[in-house]
Amino acid sequence: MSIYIDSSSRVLIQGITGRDGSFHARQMREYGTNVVAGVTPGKGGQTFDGEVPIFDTVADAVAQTQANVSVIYVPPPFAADAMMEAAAAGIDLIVCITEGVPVLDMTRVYPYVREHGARLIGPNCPGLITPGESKVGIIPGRICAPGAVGVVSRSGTLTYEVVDQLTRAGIGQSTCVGIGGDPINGTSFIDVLEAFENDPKTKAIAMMGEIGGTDEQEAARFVHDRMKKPVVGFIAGQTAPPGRRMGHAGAIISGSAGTAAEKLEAFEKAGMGVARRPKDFVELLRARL
Amino acid sequence: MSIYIDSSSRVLIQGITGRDGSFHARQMREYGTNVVAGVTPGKGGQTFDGEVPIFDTVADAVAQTQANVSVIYVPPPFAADAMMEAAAAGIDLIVCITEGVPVLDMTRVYPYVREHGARLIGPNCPGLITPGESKVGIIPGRICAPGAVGVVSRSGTLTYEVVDQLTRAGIGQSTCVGIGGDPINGTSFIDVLEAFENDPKTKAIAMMGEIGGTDEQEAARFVHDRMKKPVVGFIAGQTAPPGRRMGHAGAIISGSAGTAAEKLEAFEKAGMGVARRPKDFVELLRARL
Amino acid sequence: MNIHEYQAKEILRREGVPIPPGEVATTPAQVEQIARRLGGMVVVKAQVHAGGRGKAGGVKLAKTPAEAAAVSKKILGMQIKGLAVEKVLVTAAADIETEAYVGIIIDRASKRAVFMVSPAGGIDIEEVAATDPDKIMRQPVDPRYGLQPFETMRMGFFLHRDIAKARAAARIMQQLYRAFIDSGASLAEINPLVTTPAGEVIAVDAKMVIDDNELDRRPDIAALRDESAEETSELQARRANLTFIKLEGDVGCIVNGAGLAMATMDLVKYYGGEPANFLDIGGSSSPEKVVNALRIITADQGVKAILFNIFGGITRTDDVANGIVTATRHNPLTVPLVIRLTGTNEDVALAILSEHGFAATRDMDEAVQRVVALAKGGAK
Amino acid sequence: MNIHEYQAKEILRREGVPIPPGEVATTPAQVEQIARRLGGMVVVKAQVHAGGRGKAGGVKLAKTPAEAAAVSKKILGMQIKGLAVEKVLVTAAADIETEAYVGIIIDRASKRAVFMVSPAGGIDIEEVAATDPDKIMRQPVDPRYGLQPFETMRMGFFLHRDIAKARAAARIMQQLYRAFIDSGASLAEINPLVTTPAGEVIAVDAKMVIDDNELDRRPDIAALRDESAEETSELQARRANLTFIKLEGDVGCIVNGAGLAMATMDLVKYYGGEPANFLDIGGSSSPEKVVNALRIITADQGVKAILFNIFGGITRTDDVANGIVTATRHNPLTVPLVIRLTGTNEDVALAILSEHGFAATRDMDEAVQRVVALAKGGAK
Repeated sequence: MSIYIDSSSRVLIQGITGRDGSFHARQMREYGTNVVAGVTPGKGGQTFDGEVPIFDTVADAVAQTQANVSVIYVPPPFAADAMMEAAAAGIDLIVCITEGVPVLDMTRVYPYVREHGARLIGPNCPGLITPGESKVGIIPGRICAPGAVGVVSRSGTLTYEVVDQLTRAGIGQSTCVGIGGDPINGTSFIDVLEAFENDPKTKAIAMMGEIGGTDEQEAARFVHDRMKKPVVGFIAGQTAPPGRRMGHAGAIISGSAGTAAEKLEAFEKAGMGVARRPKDFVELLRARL
Repeated sequence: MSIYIDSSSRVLIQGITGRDGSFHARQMREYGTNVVAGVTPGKGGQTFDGEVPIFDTVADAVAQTQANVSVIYVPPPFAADAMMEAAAAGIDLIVCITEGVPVLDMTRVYPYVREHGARLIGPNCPGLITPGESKVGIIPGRICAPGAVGVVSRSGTLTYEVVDQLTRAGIGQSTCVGIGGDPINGTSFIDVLEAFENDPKTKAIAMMGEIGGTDEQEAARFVHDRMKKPVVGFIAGQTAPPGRRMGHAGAIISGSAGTAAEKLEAFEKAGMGVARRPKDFVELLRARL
Repeated sequence: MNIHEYQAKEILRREGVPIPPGEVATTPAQVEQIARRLGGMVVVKAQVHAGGRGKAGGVKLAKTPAEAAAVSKKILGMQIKGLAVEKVLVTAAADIETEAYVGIIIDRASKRAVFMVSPAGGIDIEEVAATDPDKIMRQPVDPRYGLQPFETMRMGFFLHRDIAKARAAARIMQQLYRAFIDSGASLAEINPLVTTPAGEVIAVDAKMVIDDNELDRRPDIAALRDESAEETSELQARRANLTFIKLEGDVGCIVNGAGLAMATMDLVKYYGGEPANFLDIGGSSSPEKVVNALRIITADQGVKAILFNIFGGITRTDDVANGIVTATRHNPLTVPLVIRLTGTNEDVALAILSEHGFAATRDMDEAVQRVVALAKGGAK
Repeated sequence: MNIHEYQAKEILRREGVPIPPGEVATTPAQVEQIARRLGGMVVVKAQVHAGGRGKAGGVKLAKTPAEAAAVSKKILGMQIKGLAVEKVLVTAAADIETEAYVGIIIDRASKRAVFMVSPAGGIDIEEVAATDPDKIMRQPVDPRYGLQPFETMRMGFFLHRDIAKARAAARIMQQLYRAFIDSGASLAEINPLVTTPAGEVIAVDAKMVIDDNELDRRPDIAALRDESAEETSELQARRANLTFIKLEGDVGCIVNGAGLAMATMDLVKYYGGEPANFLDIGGSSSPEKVVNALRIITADQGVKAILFNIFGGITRTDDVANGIVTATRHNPLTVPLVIRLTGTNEDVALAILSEHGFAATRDMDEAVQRVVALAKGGAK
């Protein structure tokens, strides 16, 4: 078991013939991901690397290959449309790697995807990986190992750092999910925590948050109220200067300034393990497995 | 019992100080409808006829008076906004009398009202009445009498004609609902039939349809598949010239030309009583009560 | 409200849809000038609010300006489905490689605007629907999100395998949708949407129908109404705020409410008569409306008897009675009149009528049976 | 991206928001001319990307053109929160009866644009939120339906009991929302929205922040960027496609990825050091980016030691190694350098570095501890 993806996932790549799309298509296939189709409008009928059929539209690809997961590598101006196309075509899990999607686009994509019953991860995220089974996105496969720790994070390279340290310490992962750091994204910490709680293979969870917003505080409440499995949390940005991004209006709306101190306090209140340094995850998780 | 409205309904009138709104507000109050509030922006704080408080917004009116039904008498350009305002304020039943609402407005109002959990009747409808309890809209109260026949109709004066004949023949009504004749309206025949089926007081139903669209055919299927109570149907427009309104593209989309013959055939197939003339309702219903 | 092909094309052109150049003319001389300006082959097309113009001979190709003038002489003044042709559109003839159909309508069932597209354009789309339904793709548009690029690309690929043509068609669909929304239309179609041997995608014919309820807030669109293209009695009725449709029978009907009006016509037929019209005087009554209604009905030489059927809810029956008295005072009727009225203020109404020598009944069936007999020349 | 008050006002004016006349000046002489043209009392307002201009003395009233020139002499060249004032807006002073606040931002929690309005405007809105939360009304906007008239009227009535003023405020909210959407903003506010004794409703100050991700598709908005108003090193970083924020510490940090960059700064602090900056070289690496990053960091005189922390996923660590070699070849570093890299192509990278005499480690904690010691003057 694992969450969201496993060896049975049938993966479609939107933008498979682009620079990033083709590079990561190969990486995913090398890792063993079941890549069943690609989409590039105008290249329908061709194949990628002689093996993966390419379609003009996601609807065509789903009809022909029963793809149920789509990963998106298209430039920012087209990313919103790509996510909506995937949702409309009946894709269950949409993973948008694209960085730089306008936030106003996301205000429309988010409800659209939900209304179509799909789960969106990202945008501006590294994707996810179930070690040894399937990798969807750009997380380097070699730093991961199968195991019992669920990993969820708002950032990319910080996730790699932690996962790498876990793997080197002999602690494998059930699934690693990068939810992305944009103001509006499809999947929240709570969504992933709930999935890990229900996943028999996952025994403990590593969660990497950041300053800004209140997602981590809400996640901490969820951990406290609804979870039995242990969670260890980390917040990046304790030394970051305040108010550079959203200013104060954002803080008023969310009822919080989103500081690291506030988030760490929420973690402690919720009875979570608190990693002060990335390397602390190793011992804190080992003690909880 | 009855459907949608009864003596406990707390009725708000949007546009209460307008020409039509004020006239029908008085008619409703005379009939005994519990009119608890009116809305006219800019007249908040005043009262109507010295007794009904007026508010600037529906939200204010609901907060102060717990109105749960709203009836709308505002000019067509403002009707869509009025319906959405009522839905957003938490009104359960919205009755829009206004005629001439652009259909593109209705494509947006319809999902909005549903998402807010409200029921919309109309627009371009005479409203509804539960004889002896509450009247919301413009159906003349004196032609109705309490009883066991549920009445549902797409047209106004034709409904009055039938109800009047029923009442004169000693056949009373549980509730009479005019759903309106516009291409997009909030409540369909099926919605009302289902409500009558579940209403203990209703023993038989009179249904008046018109040419155009496929609502009556779908209603006939519903009667056949899901209803135990007898339904008598009528279709106005058997002699109307075909294709004057929607042209043929509409027919292709709906999979039907929406002729009277087609609809009457659907009624017969569904085992419904078929009134060839308005007066036929009297005997057909008497036989089924 | 119907608008002409040339008006629909002008709206689409403003949105950026590629359309062959063309101009409107009302005389053969103008047609010749326009054809000369355009150069090359032209098409002369009757501008009337009726389908089947081609089959009726209202669309002709011409190789020279002189030929264009000659064909327009036949077309101008021609009658198509009872409507006189008073204008023609003269437009450059397109080189046609393929013809597709692209249309949008409001669908009652899904309560949305729905696109229909087909690679089998040019001919009647309902024929395609009947004989080859797989050649039609339907794409509903979610009114909350609007038309999405991926939706237009799917339709574009349904029409054309080639990416450039698919993109061009998709762009035109977006423009057509914008025209549809911004004009308050209930129907907008391009048929055919043509590809040329040079690879262009262009709209060769266009049709739009406007939702009458949109006209108040869109004066620019309302100004497109061509009253010369309407049937005279229907135009008079519209100006008097009446809904009127002329039919072929001999029993004139004046009713309040569309449903009751249709039911009245049906009852005329049920009792063996033939209704001469549909006429709805609407909800709010006034004596003036009744006067206008009677004027329109009596102008029809085919009408042999007239029926009023009024159920007074909001309509005050005394208003109707006063209207009847006023209208007949100066222009006495030459055909028999049957009056049925009941409801609001019926006692006052009946008193007014009987004072002026009119009989009236409260029963609809009785009234209809009587007017049918009168139209057939039965006893007064 | 921040834009200036005068630019935000220009956008709002185009949408129809009533705004007092005004012009921008860079010299006292221009200020005097503008004040003369405007006539009457004027306000001279510093145009900088910093809040609290008023408290800092950057906003002054002047009764005469001469006085306007005099106050502008003090404002132009003034420093507000580290930014030099190079432009002032000279605008007609408004007669103020009431001051309200109207703002829109993107709310992460509800994933929508949300209006905030308050009749207690003019002052800091967060102060109102803290002391008098009932004086703030929030109105989320459903992105699928857009801002509805009834929503603006509710907010209008929250600000003003009077229907005319409520309507005027509602209209301005609709215009502000359109400006917000059409500019790709993440924040748009009018503070104060003023009523005058004459009953007008006007926007006396305006602020907009644009979502950087919108700039590619909105060249007109992108053109509003005022590079003279940016901190020099941050401007250089942006031009080199780096994300850089200057801080007060002495440990320069060059990291790939925002999360890891923040975690690295935190670790510097954890081990007793003070980060001199946030610098993210982003996902796709190139030697050139590294060269630019080093140039920006070394320009900061406060930096006493530099740390590279690279986790190679998409970033190729050999690209980074090559960048370090290139950058230091012609401009040898005057401060110690600690390199941590691991991941994609790390063996190649380590070989390149050791060939050129650079040591490197794979361990993040070890690297951070070392750089902190070096910055404190510890052993090299």
